Amino acid sequence: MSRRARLTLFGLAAAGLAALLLWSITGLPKFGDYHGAYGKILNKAAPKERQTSNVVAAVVFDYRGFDTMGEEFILFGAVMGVAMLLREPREDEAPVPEDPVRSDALRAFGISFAGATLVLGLWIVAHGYVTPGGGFQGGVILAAAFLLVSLAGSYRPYRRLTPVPIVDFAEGTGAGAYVVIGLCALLIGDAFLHNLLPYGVAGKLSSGGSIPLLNWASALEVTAAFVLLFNEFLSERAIMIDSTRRPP
Amino acid sequence: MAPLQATIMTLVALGAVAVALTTDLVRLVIVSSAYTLLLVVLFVVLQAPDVALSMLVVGTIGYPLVLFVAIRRDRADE
Amino acid sequence: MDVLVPLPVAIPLLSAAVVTAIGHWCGRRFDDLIAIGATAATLVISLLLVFRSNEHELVYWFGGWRPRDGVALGISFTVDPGSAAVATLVSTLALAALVFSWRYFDEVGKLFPVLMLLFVGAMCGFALAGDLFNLFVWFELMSVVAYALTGYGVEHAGPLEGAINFAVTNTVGSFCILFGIGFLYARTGALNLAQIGEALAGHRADGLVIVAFTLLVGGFMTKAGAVPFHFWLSDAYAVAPIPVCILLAGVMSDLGLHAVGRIYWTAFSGTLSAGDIRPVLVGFGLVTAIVGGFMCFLQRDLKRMLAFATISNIGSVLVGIALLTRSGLAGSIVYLNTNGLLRGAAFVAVGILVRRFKSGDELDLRGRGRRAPIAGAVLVAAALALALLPPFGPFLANALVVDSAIALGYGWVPPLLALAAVLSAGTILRAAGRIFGGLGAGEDPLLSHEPEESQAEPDDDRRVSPPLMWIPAGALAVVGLGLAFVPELAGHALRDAGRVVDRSSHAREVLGGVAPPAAPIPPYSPSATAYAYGIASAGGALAFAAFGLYRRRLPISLRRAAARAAAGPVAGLKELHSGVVGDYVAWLTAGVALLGGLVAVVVR
Amino acid sequence: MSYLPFVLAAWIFVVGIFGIVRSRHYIHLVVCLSLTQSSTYVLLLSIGYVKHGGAPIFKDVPQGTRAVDPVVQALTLTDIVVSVTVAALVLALAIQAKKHAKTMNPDELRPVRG
Repeated sequence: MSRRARLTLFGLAAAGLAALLLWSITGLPKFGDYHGAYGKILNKAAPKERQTSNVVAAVVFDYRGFDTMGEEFILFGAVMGVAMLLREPREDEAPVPEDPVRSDALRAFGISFAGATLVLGLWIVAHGYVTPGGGFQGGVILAAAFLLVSLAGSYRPYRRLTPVPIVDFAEGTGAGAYVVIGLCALLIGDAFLHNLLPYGVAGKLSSGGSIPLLNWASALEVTAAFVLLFNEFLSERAIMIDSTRRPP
Repeated sequence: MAPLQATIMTLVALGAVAVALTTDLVRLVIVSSAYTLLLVVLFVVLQAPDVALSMLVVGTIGYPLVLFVAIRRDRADE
Repeated sequence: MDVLVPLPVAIPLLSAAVVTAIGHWCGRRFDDLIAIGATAATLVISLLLVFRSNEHELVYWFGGWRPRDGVALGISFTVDPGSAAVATLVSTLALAALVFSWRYFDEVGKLFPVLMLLFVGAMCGFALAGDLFNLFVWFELMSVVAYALTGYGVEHAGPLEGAINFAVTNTVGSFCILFGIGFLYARTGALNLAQIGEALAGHRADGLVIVAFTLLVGGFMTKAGAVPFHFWLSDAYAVAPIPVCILLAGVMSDLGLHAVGRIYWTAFSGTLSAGDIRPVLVGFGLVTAIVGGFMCFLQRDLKRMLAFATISNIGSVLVGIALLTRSGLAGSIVYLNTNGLLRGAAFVAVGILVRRFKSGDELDLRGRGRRAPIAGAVLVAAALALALLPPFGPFLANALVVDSAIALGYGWVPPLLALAAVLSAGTILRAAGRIFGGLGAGEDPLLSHEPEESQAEPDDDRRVSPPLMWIPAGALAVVGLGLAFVPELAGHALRDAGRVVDRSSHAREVLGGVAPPAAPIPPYSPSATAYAYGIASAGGALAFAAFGLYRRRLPISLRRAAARAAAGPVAGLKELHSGVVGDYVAWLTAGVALLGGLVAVVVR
Repeated sequence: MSYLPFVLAAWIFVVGIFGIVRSRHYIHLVVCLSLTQSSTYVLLLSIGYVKHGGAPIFKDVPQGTRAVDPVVQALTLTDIVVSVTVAALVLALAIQAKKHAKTMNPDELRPVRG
């Protein structure tokens, strides 16, 4: 199909689609007038029943915790997929190149900044079920701390910090732990992913029953997943640097 | 609806067009990061701090890195 | 609550995590063995669930969050024999694929078994899900894994393009699904399908309901590969490694339709009347069946041929669902399961050829297949059954659909279904005749040539033990053919379908825990008309295969006339399957707009 | 005016698909894919918005305060993860396309035909 034909087809189709969407929008409750029962019940019930002040976290890790298990595995599967797609054919597996950093000051700055990021990430994970944040957001920040080491230092220490088997281990453990917590409930005769621990008092870090466990499991998984993801993409970059230095 | 909400939504609408129409890749990364930040503000306005934080970490850490590596790979031969 | 219900998801996912975590330090075959063991366990559990759900549905609430006053707080799985059978099909095909791929993917180490396990868990979750958003989560997991597996052959342009087209179109399809979920949540405040159905029932369908239905069905039809959402499918299935194709073509496509059936009956049947939307969906199904069959005929690359045969089959399954009757749904359940096994068997047979002769091209392989008789037998048997030959499963399924269509006054549907079977199965028979019998001409300019660079099977020069290749092929074919001899198969399917179509008692069972009394198994035997269609289409397929092989022997004047008449449509259809993702997304948009427009016209 | 956020979501959706359809570069295409996905975040969050409602976090406010719907926020969180994963996968495929087929233009990478 020519470009013009494609855009004409799309123009007609998009007009139809837009008309459909606008038609359905007239049937929506007005913005701000939402009265669905599901969210209302949870907003009322979760802080009391689950002793969790962040109701979103209660939904994510408990009421709809099974969705989150799927979500963890989406990330897990995507990272495994990226690792497979970006693999290097054996014969041109080059030694990892040195990408020397320009100054020691920069390196020191980067490393200390990485430390601060690490603390921030841990804090956001830890308080995820009390205030906004949680395993996913904190996990990405933790992975960023590892990334900073690579940007400030060089690719090689990053690689040394994140040897693939260890990160794979963390990744598998994090994702597996989520399922294992679910199965533990099954073993003691409850439903899969049923709460295992005492609820505690809302607003405290010890509150929320199983939520902190699942939260930390997903933080581990997300951190490892993003570290692997960055690792795969950065080794693309390293190969490029290598190939520009030694023209074939 | 509050004027603040209407303003930020209009900006998001314009930002979407800007992203779709930008073809220069480096500029695209910048425009799309700006669009992500607009979304973060919109989510805060819509009382969704968890989502805003998620969008923020993804938009400032995840996307730019993979995009830049892909762009460098694209330009490696030129 | 039955403890087995979460296991078809939990076992494969946990095994994938374990292999990732410790695979590095364990022996070389550890990952393969874990994958095969976990898949076999999933198979056994899914099969147990088929029997356990026989009397009444198994409703499982994750986290123990049972509904309160009819409001679902958590996520449910609803298991009936139909959905458990799909999970069984998933694990059966995956087991065959894993055995076939023993030592096939050593280059990527543990990554391949890990991705396959995730694929299995996701598809089982999708088959059993009773919650709209949970359905979306499993949909995404299986999609993400499938994109990666399709792009396995990263050093060739074909797999890269196929995987990108697959990923982009299916992701756009998933946005449609999300919009549909959002609209329904805004209207009903619910994500549980049964609860949505209760909230919508009895109200006249307005724009929101119609558009939500359109977006959901459009999104799932993208996954299924119904015309005009199908363009990505042939690109992806033609280039994915064979073991992946077994799962993609054997069951993933059908899962999209499984969801369409479930969503209509559980959520929409109380507000959108079957009589209104039946013609629209039947139309989409028939166009898919015929276009798929016709495109199938034009292929010489075996994988691409089977990909179009899959599209044609999908069209037939869609017709069964689209009749929106108990009998049609029962037919689609039988069709989906038997066809899935038989297409899987056909793909393994092609895989044997590709591995032995390093070619998957019908013309290149002419006569060479004599040295692989088992592959030939499997391919011919599968093709004959797919051609609706009595008494095998596809015939039985078609009989259920035919009887239902005639009862509804849709007497024009069965001949078209038979035509689709003739086109697709006849083409497979043509290929089998040429490859294993050395029949027909060695050249055929009408057939599309598959460029070299799209061959992306791993090159392995190691000797593979032959039983590891023909056992999966034979087992899938035997089970696929043998299913028809399960006593009262059609009756069981009818009873199961009857439970699905009874929306209000299903909702009471899910939301209130009130199981309806177990229904007796209705008797069923195919009508004489159905036998006539079955025999006619099997004969037609053989005749069509002969036509494909010996076209050149027809009188020259006839051939010229036919060539003139066919040239336009053939060139047009080939041109439409352009391989450019922008075109495909434009078609997807057009398909959604068309579907929505038609539904709007018939409903309002 | 009270439908503005929903119209905004529909707008982003259509604009994003337009970007995908006319894209000449896979990286641009991936960004447009994520752009289209952002329409679903806007839609979901706008649906669950309650006028004068606070965030569904009851740390420093008494329980029972009017709050927006938490469920759509949980759904959006999953949605964002999906968006990142799909973007990473398609970019990985695009990088390989550049490496082995020397192009990132969808119109040029077309070995698969009819």
